[in-house]
Amino acid sequence: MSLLSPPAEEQSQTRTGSSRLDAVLRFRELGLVLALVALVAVTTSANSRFLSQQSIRDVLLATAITLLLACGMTMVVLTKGIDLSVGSVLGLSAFGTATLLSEYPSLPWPVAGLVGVALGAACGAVNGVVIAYGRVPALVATLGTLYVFRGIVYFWAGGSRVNAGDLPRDFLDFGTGRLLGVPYLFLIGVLVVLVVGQYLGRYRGGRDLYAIGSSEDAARLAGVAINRRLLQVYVASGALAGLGGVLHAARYGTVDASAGSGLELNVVAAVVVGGVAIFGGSGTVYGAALGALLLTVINNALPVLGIDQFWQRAIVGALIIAAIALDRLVAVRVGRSLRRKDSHVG
Amino acid sequence: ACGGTTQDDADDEATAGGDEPAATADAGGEFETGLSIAMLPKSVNNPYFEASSTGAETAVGDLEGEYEYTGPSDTSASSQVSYINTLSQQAADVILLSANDPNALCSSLEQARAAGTSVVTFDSDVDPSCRDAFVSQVDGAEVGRTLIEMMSEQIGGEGQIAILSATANATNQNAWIAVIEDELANNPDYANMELVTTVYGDDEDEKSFQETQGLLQANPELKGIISPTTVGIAAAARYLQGSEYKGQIALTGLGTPNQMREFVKDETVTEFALWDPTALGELAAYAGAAVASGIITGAEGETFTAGELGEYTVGADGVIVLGPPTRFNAGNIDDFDF
Amino acid sequence: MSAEPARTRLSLGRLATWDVGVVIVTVLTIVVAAGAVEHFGTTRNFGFLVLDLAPILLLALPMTLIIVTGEIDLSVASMVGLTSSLMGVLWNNGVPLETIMPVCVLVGAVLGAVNGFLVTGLGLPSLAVTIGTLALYRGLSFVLLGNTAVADFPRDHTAWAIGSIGESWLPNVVIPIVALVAVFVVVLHATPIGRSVYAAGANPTAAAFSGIAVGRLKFWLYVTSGTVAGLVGVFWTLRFSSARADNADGLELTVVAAVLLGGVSIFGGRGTLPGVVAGVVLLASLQNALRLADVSTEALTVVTGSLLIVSVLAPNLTSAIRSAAHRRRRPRPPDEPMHLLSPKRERTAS
Amino acid sequence: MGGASVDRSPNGVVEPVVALRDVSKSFGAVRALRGARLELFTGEAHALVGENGAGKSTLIKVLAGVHRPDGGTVELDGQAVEFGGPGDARDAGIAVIYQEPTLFPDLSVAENIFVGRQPRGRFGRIDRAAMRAAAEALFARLGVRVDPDRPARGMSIADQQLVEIAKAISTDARVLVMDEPTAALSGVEVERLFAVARSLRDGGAAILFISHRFNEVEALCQRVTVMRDGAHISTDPLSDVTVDQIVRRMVGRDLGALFPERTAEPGEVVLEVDGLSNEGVYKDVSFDVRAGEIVALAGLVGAGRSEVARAIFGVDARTSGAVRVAGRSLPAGRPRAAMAAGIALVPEDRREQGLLLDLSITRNATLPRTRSLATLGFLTGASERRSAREWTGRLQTKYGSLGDPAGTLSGGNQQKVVLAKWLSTQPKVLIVDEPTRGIDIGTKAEVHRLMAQLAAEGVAVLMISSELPEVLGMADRVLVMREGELVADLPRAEATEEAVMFAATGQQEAA
Ligand SMILES: Nc1ncnc2c1ncn2[C@@H]1O[C@H](COP(=O)(O)OP(=O)(O)OP(=O)(O)O)[C@@H](O)[C@H]1O
Ligand SMILES: Nc1ncnc2c1ncn2[C@@H]1O[C@H](COP(=O)(O)OP(=O)(O)OP(=O)(O)O)[C@@H](O)[C@H]1O
Ligand SMILES: [Mg+2]
Ligand SMILES: [Mg+2]
Repeated sequence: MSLLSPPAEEQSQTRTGSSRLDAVLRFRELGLVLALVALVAVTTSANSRFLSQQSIRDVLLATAITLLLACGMTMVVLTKGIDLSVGSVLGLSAFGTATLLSEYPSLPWPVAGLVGVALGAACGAVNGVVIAYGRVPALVATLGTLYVFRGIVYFWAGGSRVNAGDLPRDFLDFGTGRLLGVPYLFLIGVLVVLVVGQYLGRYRGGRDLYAIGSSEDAARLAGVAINRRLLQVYVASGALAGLGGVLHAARYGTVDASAGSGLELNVVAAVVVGGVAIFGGSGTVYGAALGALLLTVINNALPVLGIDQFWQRAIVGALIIAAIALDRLVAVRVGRSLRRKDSHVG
Repeated sequence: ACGGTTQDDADDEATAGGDEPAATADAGGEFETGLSIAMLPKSVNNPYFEASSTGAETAVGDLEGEYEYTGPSDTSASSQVSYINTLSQQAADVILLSANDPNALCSSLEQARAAGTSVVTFDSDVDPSCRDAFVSQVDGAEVGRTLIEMMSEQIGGEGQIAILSATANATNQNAWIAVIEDELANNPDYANMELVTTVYGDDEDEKSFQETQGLLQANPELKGIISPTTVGIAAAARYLQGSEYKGQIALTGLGTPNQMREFVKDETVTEFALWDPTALGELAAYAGAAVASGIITGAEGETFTAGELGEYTVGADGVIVLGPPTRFNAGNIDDFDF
Repeated sequence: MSAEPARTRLSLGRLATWDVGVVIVTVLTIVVAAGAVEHFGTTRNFGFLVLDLAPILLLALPMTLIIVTGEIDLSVASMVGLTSSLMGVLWNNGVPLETIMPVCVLVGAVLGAVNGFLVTGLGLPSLAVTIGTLALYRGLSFVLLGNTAVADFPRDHTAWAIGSIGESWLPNVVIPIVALVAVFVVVLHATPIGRSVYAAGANPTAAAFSGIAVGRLKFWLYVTSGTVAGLVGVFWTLRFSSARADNADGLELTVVAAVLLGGVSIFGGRGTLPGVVAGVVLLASLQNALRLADVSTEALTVVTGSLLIVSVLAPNLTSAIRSAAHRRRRPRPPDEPMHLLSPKRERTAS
Repeated sequence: MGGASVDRSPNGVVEPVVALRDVSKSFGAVRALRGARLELFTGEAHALVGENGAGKSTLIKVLAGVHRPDGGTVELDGQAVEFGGPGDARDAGIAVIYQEPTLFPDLSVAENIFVGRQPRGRFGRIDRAAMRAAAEALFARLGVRVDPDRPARGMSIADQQLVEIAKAISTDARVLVMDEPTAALSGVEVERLFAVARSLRDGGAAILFISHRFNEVEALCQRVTVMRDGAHISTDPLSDVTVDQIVRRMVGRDLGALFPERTAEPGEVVLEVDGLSNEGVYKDVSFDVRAGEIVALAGLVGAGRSEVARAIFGVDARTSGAVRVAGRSLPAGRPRAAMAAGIALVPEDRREQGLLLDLSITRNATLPRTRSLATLGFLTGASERRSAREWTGRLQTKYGSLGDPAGTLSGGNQQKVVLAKWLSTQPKVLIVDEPTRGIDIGTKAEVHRLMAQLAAEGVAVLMISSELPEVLGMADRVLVMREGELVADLPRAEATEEAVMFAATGQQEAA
């Protein structure tokens, strides 16, 4: 029944698809970088102070915390999940850390920081168990814990707040301090991005997340330990939100029960703008980081450009839509070109 | 007295009088005991209202009433409506309310009053027709004048200034800002000062922080910031403290001593002002009890005694003013704890 | 394995469980609360309750259909805000209310159509799109009205919004609510359109292969969602007699929570409207009762969140436990005589 | 009598590598397996046959650790084992190609093959170059060319199946299980697959092969196990049994002819396809189908047949050309218009395109007809259930209850539900794309009879099939497509195996 001659040796030529795909993916992040550069250029030409040291530092500081949460969110979204509780977790951890430090001023702040991270990880573990073992859809579970964790902070805080004056000096200094002009917080954010990026790109555990998000059934059949991975992912997201909370406390000094409210949608927005597919399986943490940076820069640039404050939200919204529309456009293009060359017997 | 946070409106006044349940002031009358008095703040997780609540609780204790502190966790008018309905359902005698919106609460307040609940607003008013009395922390004009005066002192009466406010709709904020604008336009002492912009931090720490940052970037010539909100001034101070602008930019406004102590000590902030929120709550509770006991009806000229705070007189539109704001600086800040 | 009656009964039971469960829990909650919480069982309180749940229930109707098709609309609250702002601006400009109200509903429909176009025309994921329009519409509503509030709406209109039918305690809004609920229930559960909605959610490709214009269907659902949001915007404005840019801020999550509590699957293809109505009523009456019982706001928040999780977790757990128990109780398979041709036999033989 | 397998054991070991003993498994009230048995020896290729829903896939899922059996044991090298999940089975050397491709659409082909087993370099980092090279080597071994870097999304079913095969052979498993791996493949790929399977078998692996195609079973296997209703019926060396015997054991009765006699005279032209083109996929396809005629559309996988069918039905766009039903032109891209004109399309991928797996059988079977089943525009459910019962009954579909999700049916019964769904619309033009893929022989004969009956009733039937015997057995006329072009229109008399192959490949048969 042999109908065709055996394939010619054309192995050498099979790489074309990869380079095109890579080019496109690189283009995705390049697009973000270009948008960033353009925005900064325009803003700077309108007001040269935008590129002053102080101003850059402000942007970096403002990005740092979103960066952490975006890393966690990227991992979660890659598995086709979502973590809407990050804002509440951040609030819980920020308040917990600040309270701890204000009540035990002699405690070294890194210890309190670890407690904050652990608190976040514990919240993440709750999400993870409910999602992985309780089979509750992530959106439902984390929407629930968004309320629960926030309720707990309210409960704990009552109407009280921790003021900067109650916190140890060195902790606050850490919040604004910098190394070679770069804020510590931003360095932490970048470090986390790099570590998570490596993990997602080059380690089996990270690739498993893509596999789960791409097709959970297939992942199960391929022997991926889905439940364990999901648990890990939500713990990681929680821990990063916890770390975010610690940094939040250090940076703002004043912490009340509403810290981080409504942050979740910003983080999701950053991740989406960064090209992470909301339905799992594709995207990189670098893109998400650029998305976070872009959104922060916009937030900082609009007032500088003298654009009415009321327009800011509208512009951010439009930008989110533009970003996903762009992704879609690229995906359609790639899809079309892949389809053309989809012939398997040489 | 001046209208404080609400615009004078003769018509409203007239209808208000007409709508009210038949009540006549009994100036010398005794406070009733056993009144159930509830305080409904803008939101419950705010230390400022916590302090007010402490004061109100003391007063209610003195009056041998029942006290409750309840409210939403977000600062929206619609959530407050649910709480007003609940309180009127529970047949509370007095609601002490700090309103998130001057109008949105009116219909439910009217229903509550129709059911026999007395409504006294404090801190942030509603339309005068929907409440019995308003306990203003200070005379609105007085606050505005104090703020601009402090700023002028700190920047030497010359240069650009900006305002960092709370939410865009906050009644009291907008009234004070109007006074500041008016002073700048008409008072020759401030002829060399210019208000460049007003931004809104929504009474959120982060937002206020970022808005401060934006202000300084957008306005390189800026000399000072007035933030007539406790959240805003603390966030702005915190930003200035960690930035190169520390000591370059004057910051004043309304803040609590506990929150600001650190910034005054390290000279980020020279002087700011506030009234005593505890006393405000206490006065509100007495005013509420006075209304419920028929001692006052909210008509101009009526008087009542608010425990140790002394005697107060109801002004036009049912406004009762606590007193002038206190200024806090390195010299006196350690004398206060709230 | 032909049709066994036992199996039929079982599957019917399985289908009915969720809705009936939510309804029962809701009724129980109301009965218990009426007995245990002072002031809860009064007609006046029920009036308040209905007013409180009206916007959530109305928004939940189209949201249910959208979620059943496997999409989501997070921009509903922002559409409410934007139509509310628009109402204020138009009123400020002297447009009569009789014109304003239909215009606002129409604009709501247009806003929904924009969502619909982005989702179906461009094929973008609805979660991301509507997070975008959530920000966009809210931003535009601030652009329209800024920090001002418009409050001088005519009294007869605002009074209608909170008023009651005749002498009864039933608020006027009950009429449009009942009408809309009835329409949505019939459409979803007893018409070809409803069947298409489920099909589109269960498998859009197969639905398209069955002649269902999935894109068009979803588009119109978004338009419906916008239209209802426009209606709610008008109602909200009149009820609070206050047009403000931040009206209904954050309501979208409450609506989604209520829909999910009602047993609608976030993945589409599953859920019923009676369940959703019960879910909304449950959430609202529980909050109302707890507030009356002087339970703090914090507890309300925690209860809402836990309820949401438990509502999905509980059925999962019970079925897991049931199957575990089943496995433990399973009878040992009878020892069948070894088949003549079995290779096992060969092994022993050799 | 089973001594044959002992002889074939290369090292004289008589213990089976894998044995499933008295395995039972229920899904709710459905008893998928009741005392099923199976033994695999090294160096043998073993066929597992049975009707749709006999429990074959379920049995291998137990073997693969996907399902935990309710009773019975799985033995590896004589030791009872309990797999916690598919990973355990894989680690034990069992590789499975599942009936339905299970790829990760977003991952590259290479990663799809190596998920969880990616070659690692320093610091445990994944060595992408090594992974790509290994994937290329695998495809070279299969003699196909697939770009290891492309994502799996958008691959044709055949390509997906090839990746599955590459995945399975990449583990160098001791046991290779293939659940209908050839259903989507054309002859040449099947040949290559068998070549690889034989070499694995000769290298000492045990092969379990599930198929409904007996010629393939005969080409590859030494022994055959027959299952019926979840139970073991028989195991024999293939040389000892005839196809007829096997079929009788499978269905529990004698089977009539696979292809029915047909004498219908074609009537008027019902379906006209005129110059249909879609950039880059197919071009200028023109043909017509008469009432009462069965026209087969043959060609190699990827020739563009399904695309043409989809464009006729209107689910896919077309760049130019016209489709007419009974002289009336159909608008492009409007399936509902096509349905109104009397076209029905039974799509090739039943899980993706044919069924709503989570919804009930009733909903699936009545979906295209909700409007006509409604009274005054309202549906109460009763009419839908009646219709569903009638049509699934006509097709002898096996199910627990009509309310069960369609996804719980066996592959063949799922296909019957799709057929029921479309036949219930009583179409004038019936387009069937691979109508008997994955269907057991008994049902296949039924489907064929049904198609013949429909044609006799005056329905114009367009049948796309990759199975040559089916094409030749059923069609009045055979159209052949090659690389997107219609290259031959052979009347029944001229349609021989050679002629169709020649047209499909554009060259004379090589060997
Ligand atoms: N996950 C499941 N849930 C419920 N029932 C199931 C499930 N999987 C299989 N079944 C049922 O078990 C029986 C055996 O199915 P199985 O898929 O093993 O058949 P099969 O022999 O592979 O058939 P085919 O040749 O059609 O693939 C069928 O009645 C099927 O409906
Ligand atoms: N879902 C799809 N995504 C991407 N490409 C596809 C898809 N379906 C088909 N193709 C490609 O379109 C072309 C025509 O495919 P089509 O399915 O029509 O072929 P066919 O002759 O019907 O083969 P088959 O027997 O596989 O159905 C081929 O190049 C095929 O690879
Ligand atoms: Mg099978
Ligand atoms: Mg095909």
